[in-house]
Amino acid sequence: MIDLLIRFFAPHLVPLIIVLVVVLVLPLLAGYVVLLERKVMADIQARLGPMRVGPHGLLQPIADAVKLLLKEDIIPENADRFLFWIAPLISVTAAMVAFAGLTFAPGKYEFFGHLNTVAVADLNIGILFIVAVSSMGIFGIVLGGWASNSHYSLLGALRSSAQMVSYETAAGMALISGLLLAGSLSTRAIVEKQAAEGVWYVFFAPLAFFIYMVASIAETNRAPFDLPEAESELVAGYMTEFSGFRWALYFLAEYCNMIVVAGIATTVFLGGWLRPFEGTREADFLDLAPTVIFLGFAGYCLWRVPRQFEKIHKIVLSIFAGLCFVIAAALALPVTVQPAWKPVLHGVFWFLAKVVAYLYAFMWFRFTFPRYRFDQLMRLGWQWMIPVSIVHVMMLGLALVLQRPPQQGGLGWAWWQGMLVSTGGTLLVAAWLGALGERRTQRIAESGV
Amino acid sequence: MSDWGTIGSGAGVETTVLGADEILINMGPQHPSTHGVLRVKLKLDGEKIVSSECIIGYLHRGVEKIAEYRTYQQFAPYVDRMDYVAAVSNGLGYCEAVEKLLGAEAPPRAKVVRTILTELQRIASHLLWLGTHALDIGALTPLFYCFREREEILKIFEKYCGARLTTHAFRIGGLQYETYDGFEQDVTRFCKDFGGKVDEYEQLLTGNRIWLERTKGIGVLTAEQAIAIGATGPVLRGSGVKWDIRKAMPYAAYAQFEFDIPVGKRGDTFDRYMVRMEEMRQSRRICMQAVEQIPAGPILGKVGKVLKPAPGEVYHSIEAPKGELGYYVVSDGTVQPYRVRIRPPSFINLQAFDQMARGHLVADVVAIIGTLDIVLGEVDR
Amino acid sequence: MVPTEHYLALSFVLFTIGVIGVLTRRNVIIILMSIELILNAVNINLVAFSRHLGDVGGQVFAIFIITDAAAEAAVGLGIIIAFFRNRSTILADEMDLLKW
Amino acid sequence: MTLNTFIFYFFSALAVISALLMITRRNVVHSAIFLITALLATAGIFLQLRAEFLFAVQIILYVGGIMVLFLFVIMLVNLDVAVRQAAFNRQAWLAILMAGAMMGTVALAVWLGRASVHLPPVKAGALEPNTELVGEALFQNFMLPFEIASVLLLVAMIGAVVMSKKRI
Repeated sequence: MIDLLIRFFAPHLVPLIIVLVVVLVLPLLAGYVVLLERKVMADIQARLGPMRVGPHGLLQPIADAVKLLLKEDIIPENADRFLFWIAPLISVTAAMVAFAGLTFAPGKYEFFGHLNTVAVADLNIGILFIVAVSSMGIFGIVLGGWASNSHYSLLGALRSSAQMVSYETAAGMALISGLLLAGSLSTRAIVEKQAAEGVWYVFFAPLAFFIYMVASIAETNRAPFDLPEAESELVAGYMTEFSGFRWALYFLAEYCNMIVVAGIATTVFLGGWLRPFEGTREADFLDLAPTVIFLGFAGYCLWRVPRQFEKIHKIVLSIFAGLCFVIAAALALPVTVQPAWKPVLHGVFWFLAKVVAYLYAFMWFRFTFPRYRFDQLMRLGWQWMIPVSIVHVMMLGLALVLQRPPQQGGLGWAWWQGMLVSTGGTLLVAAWLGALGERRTQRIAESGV
Repeated sequence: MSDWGTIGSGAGVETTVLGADEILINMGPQHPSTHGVLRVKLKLDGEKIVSSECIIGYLHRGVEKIAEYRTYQQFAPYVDRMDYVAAVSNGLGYCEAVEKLLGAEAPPRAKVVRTILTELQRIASHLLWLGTHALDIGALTPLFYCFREREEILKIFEKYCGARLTTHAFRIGGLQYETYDGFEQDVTRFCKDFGGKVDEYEQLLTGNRIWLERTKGIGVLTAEQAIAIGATGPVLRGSGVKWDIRKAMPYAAYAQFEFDIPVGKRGDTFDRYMVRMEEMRQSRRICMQAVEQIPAGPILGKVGKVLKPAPGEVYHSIEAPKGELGYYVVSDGTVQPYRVRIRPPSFINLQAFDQMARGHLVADVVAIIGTLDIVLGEVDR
Repeated sequence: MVPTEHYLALSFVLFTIGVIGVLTRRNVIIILMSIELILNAVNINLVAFSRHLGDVGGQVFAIFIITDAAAEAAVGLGIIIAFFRNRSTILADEMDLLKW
Repeated sequence: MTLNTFIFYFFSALAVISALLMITRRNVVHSAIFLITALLATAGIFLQLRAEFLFAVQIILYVGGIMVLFLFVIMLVNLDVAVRQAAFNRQAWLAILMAGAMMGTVALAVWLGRASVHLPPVKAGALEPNTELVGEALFQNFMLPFEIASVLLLVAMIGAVVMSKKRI
């Protein structure tokens, strides 16, 4: 019986393990992204941020998780129980399943007689799958707002889903520009193409990256576009009636969505697991960068240990320092001994580094920009973002044709000349659209609203 | 001149039956962004505001009635509780009004110190306005920067008169306490780096496209409307009327210092924002000049313990951070005033709310309440 | 390899459920949803035969059916909203006036 | 009984059950949810049939687009009264009978004529690089229908917008 089971599951064992890793690490990662966000917010606002739970607030995510588990879980009176229970689940599953398409490190590895990549599944419709599944997240929000049986949550839910639907188009178009360059949908192939090209696609199509960043901020309901829960009378939008663990699920879904969106941007534009200047040999000292960074962390933690007040903080901080040392050693090992493991460890490190950098930009926008009004937000989405991203796809097509070698009907231009043409053309159209919008608001202001 | 009659009447919600799909929603009195207990009844057509009505009175404490049963000195602390954000200027207005009634005069040293403290209070009030106004519109960071500077000012107040918010810093006839040694150094140190700080706030907000879109063209109040309603202070100056009591009828020691009056053009939220930011810089300028010219001499005029002004009345107004704060004091010869009528600038500026909010969306109500810079303690008294 | 007949049986069952849904329900939105179900059943058929014959035409045509379903749903819902605004009812058997 | 066939029977059972639940629920939102599960089940079956591109299009377009539209309209047309009213119209039983009869004749016809149909044997793995093949077909030999479909969508958009505007 057992060997039947093993034979039955053999080809799928490694993906199952990676799924386990992703599903367990994700809430932890999301928790620490929340801590990072609160610390960065505090730093920008000239204050300290959470310092009480654990040294420098390092145990804050665990404290939050426990609190949310123990909090009372109120279900509003005559709310729709079935929907109330399933809405957060839809949101979280959509966010987590979207991780299946992302590839974290290069190469295939042979386990249990089957070749597996360092990803949950090596889909050849990678990006399309991720976009499709994360568009399911809208149902979690719409049904959550509907089930909590309050007029304002419904209004908040309708608004945030309308926002997500309209910015998904702009994000999709921006991704198409990236995929035009790569010529394939599978995340592994895209990054391998960038490795072959030697240049990340963010330099090929910087405008597409910019549009995608703005659209992804709007799609995850964050920063200047986090209008639904910030409206004065919508209080917390669709999340108002949820409390305790249900609310934690929505919160987890939002942060997983952020990490997924950052993952897509890293894969398509920032060269996934590629180390900066992957090709050039002179830049090999960058291989040491991961170990140096983690050694820096560990050193800083050790330096802070004597300054902690409570004994427990000293212990926790030294554990963290030990952890950083272990990771630093793990990352240093391949550089010296060069086993087959090097690409995986370094690949995952660079992938996560870029994801964290992308999330840092998210947080930075959140604390420096005021909020858009809902109609401005929709007008920006429909009258500026979507047309500009479509024009960019066309311009990029033109640039790619120009870059073709002369015998295939192109002019044999270099990639940066193509980039200039596509970016310049799109900026022209964007400026023209902006001026049109400006004149329109002028006319409205004069004529009196 | 547009028809004056209609301007005032728009305030109430028409009693006509609600239109087919108009809905009436209630904002407040407990509301995160109504700066206190203000209730706004909004009649909406979908998202657009058809008309609005501000219901006030939740914080009414009957200050003016209490005044009739208190002596002139005893009533001074009540005045701080009205506009609790700018307590020092309330006190200045009341003390100067009673001094005018008595015919007494504060000594020059007291006048200059009063000017410095009032200007510092103006900066503190504008900082609190900027922090909460930006927070309502969504910018999280300015609040913490503003409160960091405001903390410095409150420390100076605490060192001088022991209290941070309701200071009761002045007495009728002059000052109660001599300035603590190191007062000049503290004020100069604050003024020195405050200029850079205001530029820091502007860097965060003024050039920001989203801030411009949320404030330009929102809550427009033309000059005629502002004058018709009797709006004063930054709300009036934002609409382009150059009227400031400190220049028009100088009191305390304002005549000795030069400073200019910022004026807006279109009278929208952005212009009032620029006017208040510029006012902070001008106040800093006044403080810098005043700190050097503090004359020596007594701090309390010859007013005597028991104040029994001759029967008569006086109206004296000063330029509080929110606008013209006036005191109409009537005395019947006894130790207690017969009547103390207070002209609250926030209450009168709030009348402009309905006109400003019409036609805008619900999200703009928050910005409009912010730009009027109302404090409910002063509105309800 | 699942034989193609099973897919036909499945789409046949779904098609029947869709038709019953259209005929029996009073709420127009449910009727529209049942039509979506019928179109979906047809899609299964198309894709099953496309795999069977190894010709990608079936899948392409399925995409055209999906776009058509989207267009039909958009217009159908537009009609429902317009109707609901005037008569404030969305029950099929209450729509019995040719001209109001 | 490989994993492949198990997936097929699981998804088809899911599709049939949720379709049945969809037409019998009183609450419109619940039936919308069950339609979504039915559509997802069919998407699973497309995946089992190696039609990945169609799987993604089905989820993005059908479930992510059309069903969101349905939920929006259901919430705008927020009729609590509908839940208490009778869900089935008067001629419900007659309709089921007629539908059953019609379906019976079709099934009979297929059953009787099954011998005459000569389906060529199934060519295994003929459509491997699915997305590329669909893309080529869509833009090469199905060029005209593709353009007509886009015109159709444009017309539908304009129609929907005009119809749901308050004041035209």
